[in-house]
Amino acid sequence: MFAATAIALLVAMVLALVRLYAGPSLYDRVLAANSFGTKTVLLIAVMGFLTGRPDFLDIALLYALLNFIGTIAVLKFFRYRSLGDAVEEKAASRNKEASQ
Amino acid sequence: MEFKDAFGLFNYWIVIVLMMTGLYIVVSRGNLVKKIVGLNIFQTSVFLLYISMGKVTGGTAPILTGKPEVFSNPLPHVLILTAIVVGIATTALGLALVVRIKNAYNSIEEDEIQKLDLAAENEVDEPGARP
Amino acid sequence: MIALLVEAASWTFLLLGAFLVLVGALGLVRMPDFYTRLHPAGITDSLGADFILTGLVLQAGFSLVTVKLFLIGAFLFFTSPTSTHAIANAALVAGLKPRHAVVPPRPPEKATQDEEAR
Amino acid sequence: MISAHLPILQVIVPLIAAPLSAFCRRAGVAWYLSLVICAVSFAISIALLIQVLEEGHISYLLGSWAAPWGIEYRVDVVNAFVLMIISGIGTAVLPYARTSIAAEIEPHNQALFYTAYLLCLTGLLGMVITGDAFNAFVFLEISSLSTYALVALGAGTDRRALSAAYTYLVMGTIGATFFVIGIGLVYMMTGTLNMADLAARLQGLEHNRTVLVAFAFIVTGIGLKLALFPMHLWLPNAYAFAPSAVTVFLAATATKAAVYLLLRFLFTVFGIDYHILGLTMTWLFTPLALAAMFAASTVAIFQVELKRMLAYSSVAQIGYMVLGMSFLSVTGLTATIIHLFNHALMKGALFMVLGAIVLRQGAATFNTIRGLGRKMPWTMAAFVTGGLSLIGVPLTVGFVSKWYLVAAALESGRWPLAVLIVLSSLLAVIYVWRVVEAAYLEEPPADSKATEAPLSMLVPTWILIAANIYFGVDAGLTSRIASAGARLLLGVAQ
Amino acid sequence: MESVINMALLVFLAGTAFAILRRTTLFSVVMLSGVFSLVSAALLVHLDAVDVAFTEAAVGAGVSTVLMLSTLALTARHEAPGTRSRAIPLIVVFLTGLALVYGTLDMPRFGDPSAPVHQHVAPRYISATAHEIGMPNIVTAVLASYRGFDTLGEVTVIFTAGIAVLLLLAGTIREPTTATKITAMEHHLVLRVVTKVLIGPILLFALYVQFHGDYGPGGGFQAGVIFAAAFIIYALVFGLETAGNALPGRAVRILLALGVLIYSGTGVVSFFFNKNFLDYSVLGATAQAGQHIGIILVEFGVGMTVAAVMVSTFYAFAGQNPPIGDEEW
Repeated sequence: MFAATAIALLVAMVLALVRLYAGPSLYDRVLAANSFGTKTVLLIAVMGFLTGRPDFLDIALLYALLNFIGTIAVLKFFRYRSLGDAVEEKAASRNKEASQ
Repeated sequence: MEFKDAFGLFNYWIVIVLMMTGLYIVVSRGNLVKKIVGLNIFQTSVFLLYISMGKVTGGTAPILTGKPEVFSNPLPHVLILTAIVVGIATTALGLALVVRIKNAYNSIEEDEIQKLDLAAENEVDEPGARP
Repeated sequence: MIALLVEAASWTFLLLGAFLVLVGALGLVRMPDFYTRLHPAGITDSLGADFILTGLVLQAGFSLVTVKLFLIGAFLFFTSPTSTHAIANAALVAGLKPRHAVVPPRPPEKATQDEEAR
Repeated sequence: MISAHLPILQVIVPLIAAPLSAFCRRAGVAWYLSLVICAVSFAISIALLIQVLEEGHISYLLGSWAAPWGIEYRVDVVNAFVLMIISGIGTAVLPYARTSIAAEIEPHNQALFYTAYLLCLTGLLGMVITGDAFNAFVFLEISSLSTYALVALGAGTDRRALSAAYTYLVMGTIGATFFVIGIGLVYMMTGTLNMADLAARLQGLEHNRTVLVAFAFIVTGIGLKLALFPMHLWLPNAYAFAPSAVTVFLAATATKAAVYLLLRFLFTVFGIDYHILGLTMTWLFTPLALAAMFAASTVAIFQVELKRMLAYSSVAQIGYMVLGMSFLSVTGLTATIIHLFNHALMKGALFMVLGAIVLRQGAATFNTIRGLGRKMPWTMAAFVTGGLSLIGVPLTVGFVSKWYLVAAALESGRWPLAVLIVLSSLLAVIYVWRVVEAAYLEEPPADSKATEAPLSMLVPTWILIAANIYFGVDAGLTSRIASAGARLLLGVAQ
Repeated sequence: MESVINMALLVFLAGTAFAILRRTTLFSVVMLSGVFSLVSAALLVHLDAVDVAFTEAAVGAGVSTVLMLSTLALTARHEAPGTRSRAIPLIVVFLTGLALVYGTLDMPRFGDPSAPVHQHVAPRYISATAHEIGMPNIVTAVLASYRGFDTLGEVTVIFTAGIAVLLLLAGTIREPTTATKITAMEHHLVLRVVTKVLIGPILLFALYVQFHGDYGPGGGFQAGVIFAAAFIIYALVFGLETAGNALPGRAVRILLALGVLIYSGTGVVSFFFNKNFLDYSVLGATAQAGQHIGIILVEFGVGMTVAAVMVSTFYAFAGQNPPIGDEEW
C-alpha cells in the first residue's frame, strides 16, 4: 500500500517537474518547485515506512523547513534583487520594468 | 557478462554518466557560476559512487536497533559526510571569488575576462589595472 | 478486530491522500493560467498532505514517530499556505495579470499564455 | 611526556593557533603569534627528524584506536624530511612577510591573512604526516582552500589575481576529486584506508582493472595538484599575481607536499613491483618530465614579468623531480628527494628577492629592475647567487641535485637523458642572464629612487642564500637523509 | 520494488543534470541544482545513508541554493552563449568516462554482501560500537570517535572556508546606512507573522538534531546548518540590519573560531591523562561514559563552527551592494 502511495507521489513529482519546465512565467516555476518540494517531503515520509525504518522523518521535517526558506529566498531575490536590505525606490522601479 | 551481472553494475554506470556530465559542464562552459554548479554535480556524483559501494542488499541504515540485522557499511557514510563539507566549502569560496571578479571585471564570462586581461597587458606594460 | 479496522482506515486515508496529490499535480499542469494553478497546488499541500500523514499516523500507532509526523503536519500547515500566498502576492505585485481579467483588456490576443513576466 | 606526542603536536599546534589568530584584531599580534607557532612547529619537525633517524619510523594512533580502524600517523625519514622543509620555509617566510604584506594587502585583511597562512601550513603538514589515505585528502583540501584565498588576496595590487585564483580553484578541485575517486576505487577493492594496510592488501590484486583505473586517477589527481607539465596551466598566473610573501611560501612548499604525496602513493601504496609502474615511468613520466624541463624553460625566457618567469622555471624544476622519480633507482629517488629540499631553498630565496623589488619598485618586470644592481646591491647579489644555484653551478645546492640526477641517468644506461639534463640547465642560464644583464649592465633611470630592501626582508633572504651555499658545499647531511628515504621507499635493505 | 525506485531516482538525476547542462538562464540552473541535490538526498535515503541524506538535503537544497541566489543577485542572470569549440572537452570527458567504465568491470556487483568493503574494516565498527562506545548510530560513533581526526579536519575545512569568504568579501560589505531604513518585506505582514511563529520551532529542531545525533540521523554539522537556516530566514524577512542586532557579525566571528577550539581542546585534554590525542575514554568515569561525553562535546564544536560559518557567509553575501545597474537586470 505504501508502494502505491510512493508511485503516486513519484508520478505527481514528474507532473510538477513538467510544470517547472514548461511554466511560461517565472512564478509558475516557483509554484511548481514549491509543490515539488512538498511532494518530496511526503515521499521521504512514505519511503521511511516502506523500508520499515520510520525514524527517517527528521529528513522530511528538515526538507519541509528548507523548502519554505528556498521559496522565500527566491521571491525576495526577484522582488528586491538582493537578499540583503534593498532600498525601497530600487524595488519600485523594478516593478515598473518587470510588468511591461 | 549475463544480464544479471550487467544489471549489478548499472548503478555505477549511471553514476559515471552523472560524473561526466558534471565534468563536461565545468570544462566546456565559460560562465563562472555555471562552472561551480558543474563542479557541484561532479562532486555529488562521486558521493553517490561511495555510498552505492557501501550498500548491502537487504541491509538497513547503520543504526543499531537491538535486533540483529544486516547493516549497510557505515564507513563510506563517514567519508562522504566529510566530503560534503569540503564540497560546500569549495562552493562558498568559488561564489565569493565570482562576486569579487564581477566587481573587478564587471563580467563573469571567462572569455570576456581573458579579453580584458589581454587588452590591459599589451596596452602598456603597467602591472595591471587597479580594481 | 480493532487492528483490522485501523489498518483499513489508514489504507483509505493513504489512498485518498495519494489520489488528491495526483489530482493536484494534474491540475497544476492542466490549469490555463498562473492564478488558477494556485488552487490545485493548494489541494496537494493542504488536504493531500494531511490525508497521507494521518494515514501514516494510523500506521505508526502511539510512538515518537507519530510525534514527528504531527510536527511535519503542523509545519506544513504553517508553511504551505504562507508560501503559496507569498508567491501569489509576488506575482500580483510584479504585475502578472490573470488571463481573463475582469477589466476588459485590449482585444484578447489568440490563446497566448499570460505574458512573460521575467 | 611531550616527545611521545610529537607527531600530532606537529599538526595540532598550527591548527589551534589558526582560530586563536582569528581573535586578534591587529595584524601585529597575529603576526607575532604566527611567528612563535611556526618556530615551535619547526623545532618539532627537527625533533621528529632526529627521532626518526634513530628509530626508523614512528607510528602514532589517533584516539588510541588500532591502525586500520582508527587513523594512524606514520612518520619515516621521507616525510620527516619534507615536514622539516615545510615548517622551515614557513618560519623563514614570516619575518619577511611582515613588511611585504603590509605593503601589498588591504589593511582590513592583514589580520586574517595570518589565519589563512597558518591554516595553509596546517594543511600541508597534515597532508604530509598522515598515514591514512582519506585523511591526506582532507588536509590536502585545507591547504588548497587557504591557498586559493591567499592567492586571491593579491587583488589588492592586481585584479588578475582573482581570475588566477578562480582558475586555480577549479583545476585544484578537479584534481582533488580525481584523487578521491582513486581512493574510493582502491578502498572498494581492499576495504581499508590505512596506507600500510592498503599496500599489504593490494599485493593480491595485481591485474585487477579497478585498481589499475584507481592508480591512473590518483596519479592524474596528484599530477594536477603538482602542476606536472600538461596540467600546469594554473601555476604561472597563481604565482605571478599572488602577494609576494604568498608566492615565496607556495613556490617552496605547496608543490613539494604534492610531490611527496605522489612518491608515497607510487612507492609505498602501490609498491615498486606493481606491473604498471614501470610502464608509466618510462612511457609517461620521463617524456612529460623532459617536456616540462624544455617547454617551461623556453617559455620562461620570453616572459616580461619576473614572477611569472620564475613560476615557469618552477614547472621546469618539477620536471626534474619527476624525471628523478622515473628512473626507479635509488640514486634517481635520492635526486628527487634532495631536489625537494634544494628547490625549496633556491625558489624561496629568488622569490624573496622579487618581493623586495616589488616592495621598492611596485612591480618586478624587466624595465623596473633596470640598473638595480647599484641601487639594491644586497638584493641583486642574492638574486645572482640564487640564479647560479638554479643553473646548478658547483658549490651550490642546484649542483648537488643535478649531480644526482645525471648520476641516475648514467646509472640507468640512458646517457642521452644526462645530456638533455645538462642542456636544459643552459636554458636556465639564458633567463638568469637576462635578469643579471638588466640589473647590472643597464643604467638605472634618472629619477629612480630605489633604495636597498629593509633589513627584515634582507636577513631571511640571505639566510636562505647561505643555506643554499652551505648545503651545496657540505651536502653530506641532506644526501644521507635523501638516500635513506630513497632506500626506504624502494624497500631496498637499509 | 527497491531497484525500481533506485533506477527511477537515478534516471531523474541524469535528467536534471542534462537539463542543467542545457539551460542558459542562471536562475533555472540554480533551481535545478537544488532539485538535483534534493533528488540525490532521496536516493541516499534509499541507499540507507540516512545521515548523508540529511546533510545533502540541508546543504544542497538549503545553503548552496541561498548562496547561489545571492551570487546571482550580485552578478548576471544569463549565461553568454559559448563561443569555444566543444570538441576537446567532449573528447576529454568521453575518455575519462571510458576509463571509469573500464574500471567498473572488476567491481563487486551493487549491493553484493561479499564485497571486500564489507569484510575488512567495517565489521568491527558494526560489532564493536555497541560495547566500546555504546551508541546506536554507528555512523556518528565512527565519525566522532574512531575517525575523529577526519572530522577535526572537516571542521578546519569549514573554518577555512569561513575565513576565506571573510577575507574576500568583508572589504566590500555596505555599512547599513539610514537610507536602507526601509527593510525589505516591510509590508509582508503574513510572512512576518509566520516567520516569528516558526523561528522558535526551527531552533528547537536544530538543538534536537544536535543532541539526537547519537541515536538517529543527525549530528553537529546538520544541526549547525539548521541553526543557520533559522537566522537566514530571519534576515530574509526582517532585513539584514535587524538580524545583525540579533546575531552581530563580531559575535559570529568569535563563534567561528570557538567551535574549532572546543573540538581540538577536547582532543588536547587527553594529553594530560597521558593518552593519545582525541582519546575520549579518559573524559568520563568509565571508558564508555568518556566516549559519550567526548562525542557530545565534539559534535557541539562542529555545530557551533558550521552555524557561525553559514551565518557569516550569508551576511557577507547579502551585505554586498549590487554593482550592476537595473538595465542589465
